[in-house]
Amino acid sequence: MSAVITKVKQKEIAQLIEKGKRLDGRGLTDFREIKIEQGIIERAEGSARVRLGRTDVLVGTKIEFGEPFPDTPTEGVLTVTTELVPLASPVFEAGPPDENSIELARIVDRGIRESKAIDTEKLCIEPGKKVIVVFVDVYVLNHDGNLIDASALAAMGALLNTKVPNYEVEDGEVKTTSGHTQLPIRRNPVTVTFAKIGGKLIVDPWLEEEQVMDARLSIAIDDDGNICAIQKGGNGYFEPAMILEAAKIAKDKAKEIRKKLGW
Amino acid sequence: MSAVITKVKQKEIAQLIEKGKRLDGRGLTDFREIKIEQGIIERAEGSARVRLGRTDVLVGTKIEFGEPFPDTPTEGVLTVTTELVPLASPVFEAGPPDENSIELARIVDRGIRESKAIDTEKLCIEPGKKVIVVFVDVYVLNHDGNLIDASALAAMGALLNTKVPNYEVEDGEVKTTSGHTQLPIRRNPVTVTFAKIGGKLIVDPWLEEEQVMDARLSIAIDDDGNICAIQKGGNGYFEPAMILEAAKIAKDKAKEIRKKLGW
Amino acid sequence: MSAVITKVKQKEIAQLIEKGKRLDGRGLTDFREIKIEQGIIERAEGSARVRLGRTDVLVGTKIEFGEPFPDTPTEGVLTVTTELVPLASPVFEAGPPDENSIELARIVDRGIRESKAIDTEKLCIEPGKKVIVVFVDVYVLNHDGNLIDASALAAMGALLNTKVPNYEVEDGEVKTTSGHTQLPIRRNPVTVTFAKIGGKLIVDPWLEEEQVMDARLSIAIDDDGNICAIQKGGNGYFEPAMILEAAKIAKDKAKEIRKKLGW
Amino acid sequence: MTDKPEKLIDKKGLRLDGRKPDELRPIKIEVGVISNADGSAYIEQGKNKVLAGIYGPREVHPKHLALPDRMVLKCRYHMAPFSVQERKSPAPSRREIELSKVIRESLEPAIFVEYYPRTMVDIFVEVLQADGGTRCASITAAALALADAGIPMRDIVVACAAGKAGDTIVLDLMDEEDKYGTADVPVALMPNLNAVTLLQMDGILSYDEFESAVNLAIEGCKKIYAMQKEAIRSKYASAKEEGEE
Amino acid sequence: MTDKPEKLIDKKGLRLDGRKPDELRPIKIEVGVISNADGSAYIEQGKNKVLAGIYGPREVHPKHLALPDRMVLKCRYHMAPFSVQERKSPAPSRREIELSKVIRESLEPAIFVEYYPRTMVDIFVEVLQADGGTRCASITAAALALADAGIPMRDIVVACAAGKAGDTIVLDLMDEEDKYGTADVPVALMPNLNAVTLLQMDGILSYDEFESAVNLAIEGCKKIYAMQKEAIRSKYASAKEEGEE
Amino acid sequence: MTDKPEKLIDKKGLRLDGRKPDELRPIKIEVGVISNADGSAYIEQGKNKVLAGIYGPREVHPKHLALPDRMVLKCRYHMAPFSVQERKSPAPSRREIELSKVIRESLEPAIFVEYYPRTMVDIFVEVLQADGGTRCASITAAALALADAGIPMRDIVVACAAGKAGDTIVLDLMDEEDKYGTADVPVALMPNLNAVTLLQMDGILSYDEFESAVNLAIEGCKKIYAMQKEAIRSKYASAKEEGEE
Repeated sequence: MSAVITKVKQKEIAQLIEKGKRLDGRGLTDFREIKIEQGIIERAEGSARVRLGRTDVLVGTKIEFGEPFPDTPTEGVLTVTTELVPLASPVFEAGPPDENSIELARIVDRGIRESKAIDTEKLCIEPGKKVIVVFVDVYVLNHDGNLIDASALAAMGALLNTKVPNYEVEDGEVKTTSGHTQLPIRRNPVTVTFAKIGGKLIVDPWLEEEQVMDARLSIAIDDDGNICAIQKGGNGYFEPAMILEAAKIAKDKAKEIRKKLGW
Repeated sequence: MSAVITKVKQKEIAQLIEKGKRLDGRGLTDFREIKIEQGIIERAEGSARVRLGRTDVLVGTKIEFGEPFPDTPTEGVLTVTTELVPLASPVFEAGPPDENSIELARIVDRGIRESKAIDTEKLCIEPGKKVIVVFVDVYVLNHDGNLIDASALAAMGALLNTKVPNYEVEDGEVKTTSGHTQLPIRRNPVTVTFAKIGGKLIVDPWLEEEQVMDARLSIAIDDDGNICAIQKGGNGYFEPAMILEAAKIAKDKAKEIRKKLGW
Repeated sequence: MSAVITKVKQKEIAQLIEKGKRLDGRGLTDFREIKIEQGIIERAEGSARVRLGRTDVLVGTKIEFGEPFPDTPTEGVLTVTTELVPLASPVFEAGPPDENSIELARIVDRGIRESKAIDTEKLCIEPGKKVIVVFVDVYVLNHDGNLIDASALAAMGALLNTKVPNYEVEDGEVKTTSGHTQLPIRRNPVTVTFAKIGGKLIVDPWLEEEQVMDARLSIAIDDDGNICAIQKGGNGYFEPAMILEAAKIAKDKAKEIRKKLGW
Repeated sequence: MTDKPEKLIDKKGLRLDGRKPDELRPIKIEVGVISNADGSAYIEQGKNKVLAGIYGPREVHPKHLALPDRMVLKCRYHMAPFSVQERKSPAPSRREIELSKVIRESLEPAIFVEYYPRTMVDIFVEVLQADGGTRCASITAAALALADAGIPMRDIVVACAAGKAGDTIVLDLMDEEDKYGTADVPVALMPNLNAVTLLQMDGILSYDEFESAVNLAIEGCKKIYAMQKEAIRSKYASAKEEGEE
Repeated sequence: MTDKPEKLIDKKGLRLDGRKPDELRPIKIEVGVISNADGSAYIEQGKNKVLAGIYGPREVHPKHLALPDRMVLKCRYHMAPFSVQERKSPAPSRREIELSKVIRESLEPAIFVEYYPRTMVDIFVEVLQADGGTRCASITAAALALADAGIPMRDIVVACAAGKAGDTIVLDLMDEEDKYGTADVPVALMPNLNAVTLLQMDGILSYDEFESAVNLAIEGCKKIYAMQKEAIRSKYASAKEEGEE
Repeated sequence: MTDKPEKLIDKKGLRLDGRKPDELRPIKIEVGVISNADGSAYIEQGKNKVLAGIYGPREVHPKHLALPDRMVLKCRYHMAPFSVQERKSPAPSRREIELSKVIRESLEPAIFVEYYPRTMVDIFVEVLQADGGTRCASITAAALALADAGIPMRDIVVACAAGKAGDTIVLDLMDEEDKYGTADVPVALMPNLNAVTLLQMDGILSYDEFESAVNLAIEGCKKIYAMQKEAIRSKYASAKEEGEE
């Protein structure tokens, strides 16, 4: 995109925001409409598709048996990957994950991990040897801005309907048996992302807003309203007061979303 | 190659074929001269070099002990790789295998696998734990067209003289002992490749014919004259009647080759 | 760098050398000042930093427990890697090691291995199953010529202060216990690198000399004055007599360095 | 993992999922489902769920691959890690690389590639769930996505497999028939031109069985072709309605 | 591996290494340490040993990435294999790729990128030894290296973490506090502009705790900022002395 | 795997394969064996079977690597997976990368690289079977392939190793002598110019032993050089005959 057009658009968007308005008619702290469908991929142990406006993210979970990390021998393993497949946007390219894809995966991972959303102690089969491994694969189908919040929601949505197959241990090897139990989920963190445009904070930026924003701030909030993960992004900065303001708004928005979803 | 030259050449080759002739004097369904040498790489467990005109392919096999695939716990493992080394053609490049190399490997693999050429059940050492792994490495030394048929022949030629070292199992580990047995081969599939040029089918296209062909069709035929694998390639199409015609010719040509080689 | 400038510089440097002089004032067989600091990375099992003039190389060693190579079941494993990180020179690029980096690692490795510097038999825990693995990671911090000699010295410097943690074997698994012993070192090889410029040999070429040299010769000498590894590099050649002359000088220089360092 | 079933065809001649030998699985097709793409389509065929998207005609990247007399066609067939029983690594497998090639070569004969020289068209296929026959479902969806993108074509390519389960020639093999059946013959067709653009075969068939399988697959293609046409019509209709509102 | 300590804060309110909650680890800074680089700096903070070097402004490579109105800023954060307890593979990990990005984005707000259009500046950070808080030490060193290279900047960026160990909000977490503490909040600051250019958080904090941690981290940044200024001054001074000799 | 032999030299002073210390293995050389290549040669030396091919002078790819005053020389030494006892992965190993470099640097001194500026010559070496001394066999074959391609050269490079097996200095080490011997000294030579273009050493040798080994290797090179000349002559002769027919 030409840098000149971006500056014109940036000015236009910033002027609107100055008046408390946005191009798509939302208020500054409004999310786009959130739609969530769960359990739609039968082959996956859990799945959820979240649409945040036109942003469209599918998450599938898979369960495997594997080894724990040496420093947490009694805990199951969580692995989050994201794929920004070229189907989803003209700016995504096939190939190994780039820094944006890796950052997205690590933000989603951090929200789940730091809030202790999964009761990983219950995923231990044999301390130091065998544990349950939970793969959370984030698959972006259409990118129209704020992949972070959509992906974090879809990941939790998928974990909430993830089934762990029953198993038995025989000669040190784990074999699945019939039936399953629900993956033990303790917390439902919700991530709220802000963009700073023209000195103002807005919530849930869509693609055009992301293209002109100065900086980005994502805050994950747990069920008790505590902050459990933060990531600043982008080439701009935040004044300390604005950070504290964002933290307060995030708490409210997370509560609102959790209520809406019945989490 | 310039697209203009290709079109001129395409026309010339097609006009000849229209008259039932080919640039190198062959009839439409004639193979080039086939030469096969077996057992020429002493370090390999099996080997064969096939020359199809100036096309030159060397295949070596190696035997290892390894784990079976989870869904076939009582069967040995077959692994086919091809290397289109840059020595063999100005259009081959060093590096990881490209789509042409991978397709070639998978066609050769399919002919062997689907015809059940190897008695893989006899390659099981301990069900679910230890089996014999057969590596078939296809090494193209000079590319003058129809790598598929040359590679498939060389692969079977190498398998036919592959020796499996004797072994004993001790404490769950397999150790080779002195002596060896022959790799158990049940079937000798032969692959016949067609090119469609100017609406006509020809057999065993050489390089210039491949450069101008509309589409390619490879058909593997087993010892009983059954079809055991097919692959269409190229950016053109076949009328259904032409496919059936090719299947009939393939049956005859495979019989002819099998006879010539004493398979 | 422009080829023209190089030729002018080459002539200038060669004319000086013809008179027995060098741009930085050294005699033809003088090393630059050698500074060595050992044990400076506490997290590493051993470490040393060598400065050869402005060339600056840091080596850290790590100890792991692993499997021996099949053909040396009773010996520990030595693994040398080099990283030419882009911090160290405008001509180094991030990414997998290139041919220069790999050659450097293999020359350092060869000097240690062929002189039998490490008593690898003492690193065997259980023959064929468990041995001590010594990682020698060569990290170039500033490249001002003759990385080979600086890296070889730093590697030996790091090995000489490498500590092997005490361990016990339980159920086939090796666990570290408190305390440690010194890595068993038997020999202190020293590598001496020559450049051929204008038909003359010089010792320890710095960057500008390397840029204009015809060819390079590196000779590792053990404690008894025997030759234990050689590598010729560069696009030029050596007359046989010059090779023998270099071997004699290398013996003297290695003795000198070993004395200076108290090895 | 699903265990090997005792029989693929029961006494009544019906298949594991109750289908007759020449019966297709339930199919659902939608066109225009990815707002960012220039064209897109979604297909469910049995439990297969496949999304196809088109970007282009656009600038060739990298530039030196541009062709003076035609467009460059690229295709990437890719499976989501959660689309299959055992989690699939996101890195492209050898199978995915081969299928990307044969899918591209099954679509290219339909495209007037000479209409847009020096451009590139990207076909992206994402298998969200796999249930046997993903390559055919991918071709069917990708051809619709190309139509949705307005790429000029001779015909809409459509694909369907036939094969042999037990002793019976069957249409549109599901996962278990694919795994435990005797042969699988995926076919892609331009129905109006009677032109086969994809043909593969795994397994063992006599000449006569092969002939039957090809003919059955072609019949299947023609049935799905009607659904493709309907999907395009219904997208147009709804677009028109929206326009009239 | 270090075992989990019983308590991170003792009865006297002191930390494992004897520090008070709002006390920094010992810090040593040197500027101009790599002769090949256009700018460089070295920092020791506790047992962290970090080297940062700058190359540029130089030609953009590959050329097509050049921007007409600004410089391209690149950053590579990399750990030596021997910098941590378990040997680290030299290939860049996902963590290193993320940190390269956030470090770059913490420095970019300070740089007048528009002064050198069509050029590239490379920031190379090498962690020689890691002890908790390497990203902050990296930012502090890289900002000095940028200054040493003469890259025009609005301010010197400085970074420091605060967090929660046991029930206490503490400054500049060391390895054990990072691993076994309740939360870690790394912050980068342009002190003269009161602008936060890096903010991350791991762990769980109430709003009030978060506010305290951010404020404490900012205090820490300001103390280190003074040391940065001193390090530049002393390099200038010694350069001047050398010049006068 | 071959077990370690008890002695490398027997009481009569003969080697495992019956050779005298200064005796070469049987050598067979053919020139012009790959029809696609611009030049090619095949060598068997003991059980070594090595194929070398030349492409060029041709356009430099990628273009920006072209040099205004000389040709670019590239070399790829590669082993077939089945060339050694344990199957070798097709990906280039560190050893192969090093050998590609030293082989290139052993051939480059012979080539008038300034005759073809802005071009590239590719040397491809494929080891079909390895038996100790593949780098020397590769150089010998590649030099012939260069000659066959008509690349202008000062001399034909030839290579041979000497070394120490037991207490004896021996010529042209085979696999077991390479593995279990005391030292290996591969040497490449331009015989007419008395110029050593490759020199490596593994093992331990006194200065005097080293001198003997180098001299013996040079003698070996000269013998093989005669065979190279003969191979070229016989190719020319047969080409001439064909022309006369």
